[in-house]
Amino acid sequence: MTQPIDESIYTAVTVAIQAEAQRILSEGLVTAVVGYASARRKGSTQPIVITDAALAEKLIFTPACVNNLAVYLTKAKKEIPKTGRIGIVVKGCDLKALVGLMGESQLKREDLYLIGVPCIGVLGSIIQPDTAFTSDSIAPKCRECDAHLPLGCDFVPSQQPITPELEKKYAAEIDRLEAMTPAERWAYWKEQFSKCIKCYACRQVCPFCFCEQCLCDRNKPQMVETTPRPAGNFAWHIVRAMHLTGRCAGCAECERACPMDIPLNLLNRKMAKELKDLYEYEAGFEVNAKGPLTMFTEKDDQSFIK
Amino acid sequence: MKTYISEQNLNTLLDTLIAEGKRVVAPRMNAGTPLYEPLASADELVTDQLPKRSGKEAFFPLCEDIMSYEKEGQKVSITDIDPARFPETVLVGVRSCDAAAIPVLDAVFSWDYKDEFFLERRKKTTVVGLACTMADDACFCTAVGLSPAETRGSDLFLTPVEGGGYSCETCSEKGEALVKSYTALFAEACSSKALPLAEPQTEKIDLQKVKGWLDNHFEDPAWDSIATRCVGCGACAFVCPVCHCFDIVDEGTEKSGKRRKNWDACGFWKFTHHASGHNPRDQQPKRYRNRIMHKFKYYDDKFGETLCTGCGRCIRLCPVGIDIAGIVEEISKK
Amino acid sequence: MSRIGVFICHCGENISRTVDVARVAAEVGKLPGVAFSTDYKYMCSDPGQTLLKKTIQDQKLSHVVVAACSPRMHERTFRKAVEAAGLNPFLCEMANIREHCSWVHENIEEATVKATEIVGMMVERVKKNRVLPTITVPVTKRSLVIGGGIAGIQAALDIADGGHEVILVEREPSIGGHMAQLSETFPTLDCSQCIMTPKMVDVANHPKITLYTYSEIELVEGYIGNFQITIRKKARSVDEDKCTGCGVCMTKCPIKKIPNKFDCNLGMRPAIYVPFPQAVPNTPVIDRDNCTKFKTGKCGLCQKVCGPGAVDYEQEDTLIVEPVGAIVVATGFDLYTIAEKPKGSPIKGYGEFGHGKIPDVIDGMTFERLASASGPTGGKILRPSDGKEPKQIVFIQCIGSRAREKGISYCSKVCCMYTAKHTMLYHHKVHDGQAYVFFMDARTPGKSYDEFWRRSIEEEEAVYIRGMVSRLYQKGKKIVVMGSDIAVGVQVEIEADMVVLATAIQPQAGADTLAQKLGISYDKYNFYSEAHAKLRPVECATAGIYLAGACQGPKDIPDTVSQASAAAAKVMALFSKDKLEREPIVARVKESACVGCFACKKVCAYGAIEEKEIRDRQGNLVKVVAYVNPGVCSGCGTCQATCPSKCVELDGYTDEQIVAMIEAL
Amino acid sequence: MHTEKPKNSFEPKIIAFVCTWCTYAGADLAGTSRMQYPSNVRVLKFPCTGRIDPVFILKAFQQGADGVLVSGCHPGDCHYIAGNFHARRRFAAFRKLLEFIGVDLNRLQFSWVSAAEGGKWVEVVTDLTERVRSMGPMVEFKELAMEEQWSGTIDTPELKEAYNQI
Repeated sequence: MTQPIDESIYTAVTVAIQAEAQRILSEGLVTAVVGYASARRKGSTQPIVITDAALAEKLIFTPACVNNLAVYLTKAKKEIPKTGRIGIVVKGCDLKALVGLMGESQLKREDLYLIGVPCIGVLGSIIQPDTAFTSDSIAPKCRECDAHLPLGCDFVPSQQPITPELEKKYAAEIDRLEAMTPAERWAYWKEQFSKCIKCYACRQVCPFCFCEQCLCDRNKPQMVETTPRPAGNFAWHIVRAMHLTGRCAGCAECERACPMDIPLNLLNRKMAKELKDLYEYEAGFEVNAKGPLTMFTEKDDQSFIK
Repeated sequence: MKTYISEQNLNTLLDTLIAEGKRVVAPRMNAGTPLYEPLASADELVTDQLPKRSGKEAFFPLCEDIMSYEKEGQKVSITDIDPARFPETVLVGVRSCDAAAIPVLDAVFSWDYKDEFFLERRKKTTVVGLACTMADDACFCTAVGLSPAETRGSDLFLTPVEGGGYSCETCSEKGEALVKSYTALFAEACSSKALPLAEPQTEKIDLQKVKGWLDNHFEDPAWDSIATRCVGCGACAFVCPVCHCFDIVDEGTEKSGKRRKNWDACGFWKFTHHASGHNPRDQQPKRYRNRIMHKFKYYDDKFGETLCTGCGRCIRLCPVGIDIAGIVEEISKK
Repeated sequence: MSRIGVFICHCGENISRTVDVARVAAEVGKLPGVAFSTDYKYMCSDPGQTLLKKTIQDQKLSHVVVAACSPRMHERTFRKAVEAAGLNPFLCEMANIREHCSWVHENIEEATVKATEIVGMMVERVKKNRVLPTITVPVTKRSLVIGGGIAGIQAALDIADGGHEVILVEREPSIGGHMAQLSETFPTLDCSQCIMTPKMVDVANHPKITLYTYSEIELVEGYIGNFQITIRKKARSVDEDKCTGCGVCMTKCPIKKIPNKFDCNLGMRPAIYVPFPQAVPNTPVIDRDNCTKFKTGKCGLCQKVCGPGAVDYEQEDTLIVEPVGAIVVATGFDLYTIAEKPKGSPIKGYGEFGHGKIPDVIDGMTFERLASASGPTGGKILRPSDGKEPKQIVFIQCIGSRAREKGISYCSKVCCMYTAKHTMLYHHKVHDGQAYVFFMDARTPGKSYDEFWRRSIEEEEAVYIRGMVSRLYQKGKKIVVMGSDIAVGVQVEIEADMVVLATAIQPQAGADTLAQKLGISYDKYNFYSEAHAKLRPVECATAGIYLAGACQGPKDIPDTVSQASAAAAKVMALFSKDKLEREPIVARVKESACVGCFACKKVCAYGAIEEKEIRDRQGNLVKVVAYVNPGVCSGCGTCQATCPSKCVELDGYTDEQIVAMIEAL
Repeated sequence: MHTEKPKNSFEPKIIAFVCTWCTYAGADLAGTSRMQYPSNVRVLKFPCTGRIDPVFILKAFQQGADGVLVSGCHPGDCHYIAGNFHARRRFAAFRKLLEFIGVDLNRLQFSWVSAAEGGKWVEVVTDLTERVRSMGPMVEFKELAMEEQWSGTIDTPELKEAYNQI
């Protein structure tokens, strides 16, 4: 049954974000603040980079602030000014990405000023941004969120996020797929990947796809077919999921950005679940010197090796 | 000449065409996503949702083979694709914005080089357009001078009428031929009133003014603020009914393989990446600027119209909320 | 297009019996890029190799595939032949159609088809092979030895006697290490100092050895053949060049009651001191923490009495940089601190045995000092508490060792033997005394070792009780030791005057820090890891670094000396050439594509990957990328499989080569 | 001696990715010992299992492999200290991914075969070949390789024929 979700704290959160951005910009603590601003369509938002304290009032936070802004801090997106410390508005899930990026030498904590959002969730899709925020329209990732209050930020508005208990959709969907035969799973993904057009929105919004030269763009050798044919689509999504294994912390931007509605985060969540089972590893909670696939123990499971 | 076809007869028409071995491409649901795809039966037809991709791929496939090669010893042999193998197609339920895109593509693919692949597919396809009865605030066909009842690009144009069924307008010989072949399914005249058409909320944009500004502002600080947020995916270009850039790649092994043509997007970093390593559009705002320039200036310079039909797909599907209608509107006010 | 030559070997009949070699040659002749293909009776024979060389020249071949036996057998042979014909050896590949085909299949049709495919695969691979130049690395023929115990001394002397310069670095004010503390040594009961001190003097006098005592390794840079070592020479407060070692300063120093670590804190020393009389160098050092001059600014007596004017209160730590080509690590061991649980360690301690609380419960090393003629008691066995001779003494073995529940599972190897020795020394010195030993089992493998142990029981009257001590407590002047004799099945209670614990051997404190500086690996106890437990027990996985002595694992003196000499031999083998030649199968980074996530560095077991700054012409930092040191890389390729964008590539096994093979199938 | 196989019976294509120090040497030993095993396997030699990229496995299936074997040194025996430990984690994850995508893991085998285990090599290769033979061809990837997005499809009888042949 659809239930409305109380998003009223976001009004106060917006005010607090504006005030903090205004302060850190005017005090020269940061050279820029990456945040969200409202846009033309009713209820819509856009990522924005503010360098002028007077423009801090443009910043907002609403359920339509879906983007993981961490993507703007990775090397692949070179347009953000790289001089000095940068302020960034982060939800708990976005922060996990930043933590991962720090572990992979892409960011330094001292170069960031983190404005955390007490988050009750965001919309699953902003194709129609003027959508009521309910138990139906909330993003699936928010249903299983364990980071409503981002930890270790420089500033977090004092509002307490109160979130309704919702059924975990990814877990249920993974269970459903795992119960299938391999042939049924293959058929499921074949149908899903048949929609893929290789627009690479999944890659471009992913904070962890920071390679300067994607393996899948290479042609000497062509490791993955670049054309959007069924074979190349499968290979791309398998390689993408593998490269994010042990790194993806579940911001689900790939899935949200996919114009063809392919449930990409399902692959990421499945792999996260496996790594938790195998190595008790969960991404995004602390800056680790090594990830689960760049380290080992002598006692690692090898029951699959005959 | 206006005629009428009931919903049931439309279904019969489509099923008949399918049975005759024609490929009927129309909006259908694929794993929960509305897309123009070949129908297995008329039941699959979906008319109440705008497909997430446009109808352009009926003529300009997402990916197509253009030749194949084989090597033996020191010899290489090449086999061309036979365009006679392209299937006869009826493209049904095409919204005005998607149908109006087809003549725009015609111009490009039959300009200095006649693209035999595009033109052959085009020749073999009959387009059945559909008047649009629903709009959201991303729709802006009226802003670029089109309308929900635009018949341009359609061979036969359907307008939903009160009480069900469609009033049909033949717009070309192909359309006429279609009606004639299956004349029993069409009623002679349509008495019902057309359903109210969609009303996009965007105001008409002065495209000449936009072009005028673009003519003189290749370098402008505005590009940075417009496009810094662009993350460089190809979603906007790939869902666009008129974007038509493509890439050609060879795929296969040392012994044999195919040369393939597939969609490309100016938002990609690789789009203008030279073999030397140099990239003239080295930053995302420069790439996004090209998208606007091509749509509202370069295409106009060459063909005298705008490379945009206001379908609004790129606005809805941009992962970072870039709003081309808003951008152009702002430019028009400069 | 490439001009590939394919040579199919009959191997007598070994291949041709089941593989239709003529058909294989004909089939692969059709492959794109193949300019020549033939079959021949014995490719590895002289005429076979001549055929190969001649065809390369006549046919102007660009690449070669020899289809014959396993490359593990003859790859080198054919690459040499190819090189002789003027091609780069790495443009030659072997297709294994013998071990992997003709010998394992009987059906001629199947074997022929398989052989054709194997050769086809190698043809596609070889097309993607690149010219690889052999890697040469210059070798600095000087070596560093870390640690001046018996292991370091032996290694340093052997290398120096071999004619190469040695830098010997010792943390303490004197070399000698633990062996200098021992009284007598098993199994011959030689006086330890008698056999040790001449070696110490040899080190001091050796023209090829530079000795830095009271010094530590600050920084290690570089790689095999080319290390740069920064050594911190701590301020001694005495000028080594001026000091004559007369010792007047030490006799005049008013502070006299500082427990001497060398004597396990049983004896006392002044604030300016040498740790023991035979110290090398015989130059005192001022213990600044306990010196009145340093604490209050007053005194200065030692400076006044020093004839040569060697005492220098202003002296500071100095950093010395030494280039070396090889490193021997010989940092030795320390005894398990049993009193309490060390911080942050998995080890649990033995608080229940009263060590540190009951003064007459001592460890093995303390007993050595008591028994030593040069020790604090002049070689008399006396109780620390009251200086009386103990008449009943209990030795307890396996304190810490082999006690998984206490955190250490390994055997310390030397305790059984030194406890036996202790019972003998005790019996020699206290004729009316009785020694008891609690032991789990006696481990005495080694030349004359078991005989030695039996002698302690049969001739020296030690009573061995098989079982562990459950409890131990002070009762008046006695220590009550309660345990069980599991051989007889009774409880035992002994009122002892003194208890000696055979505590476990552990690596030196700070072993892990040094390992990190050196880039070598270590186990969970901080013992350094050898490259291979059986076949490379002396080398570290990091090329150019070798191990000697107990820093690698518990060892007695003969084993330590053997390993030290082995390490020296390894160093000298390395120094036997001016340049190190290596197969060029190493990884390379495509810097333009590298984003510096350093996943490669994280998985490299050799520490071959470094961080490298890329700067523009103005000197601004553009990015930090990975750099593979070709001198260190061993060519496993784990980095490439890990790199998400594959911008690190292993030469000889590039993605292009491998994908070409897969696509050939 | 040469038993005739029934015509048209399915001969699976097995690709083995092995390390040079243990498994390749083990396979050599099987050869020098003149052990017999099915001829379906094609061996690709790597310095170490640490070098084996999951993409190669994917590529092998895409290129028509019906079964894939990855084999290297037993834990602790790696010539390069720890390459096989890294590989173990990598493949533990990758096989889970392939399974979730719908690949039957009976087609993908991981083994440790040492240089002394010629017999084990024979056993592993024989078992995998026979298992895959009984499963039939790996049609999934082969179908994919021939399929087009609907818009690029050309109806030719030859292609249909080829597709049906899978």
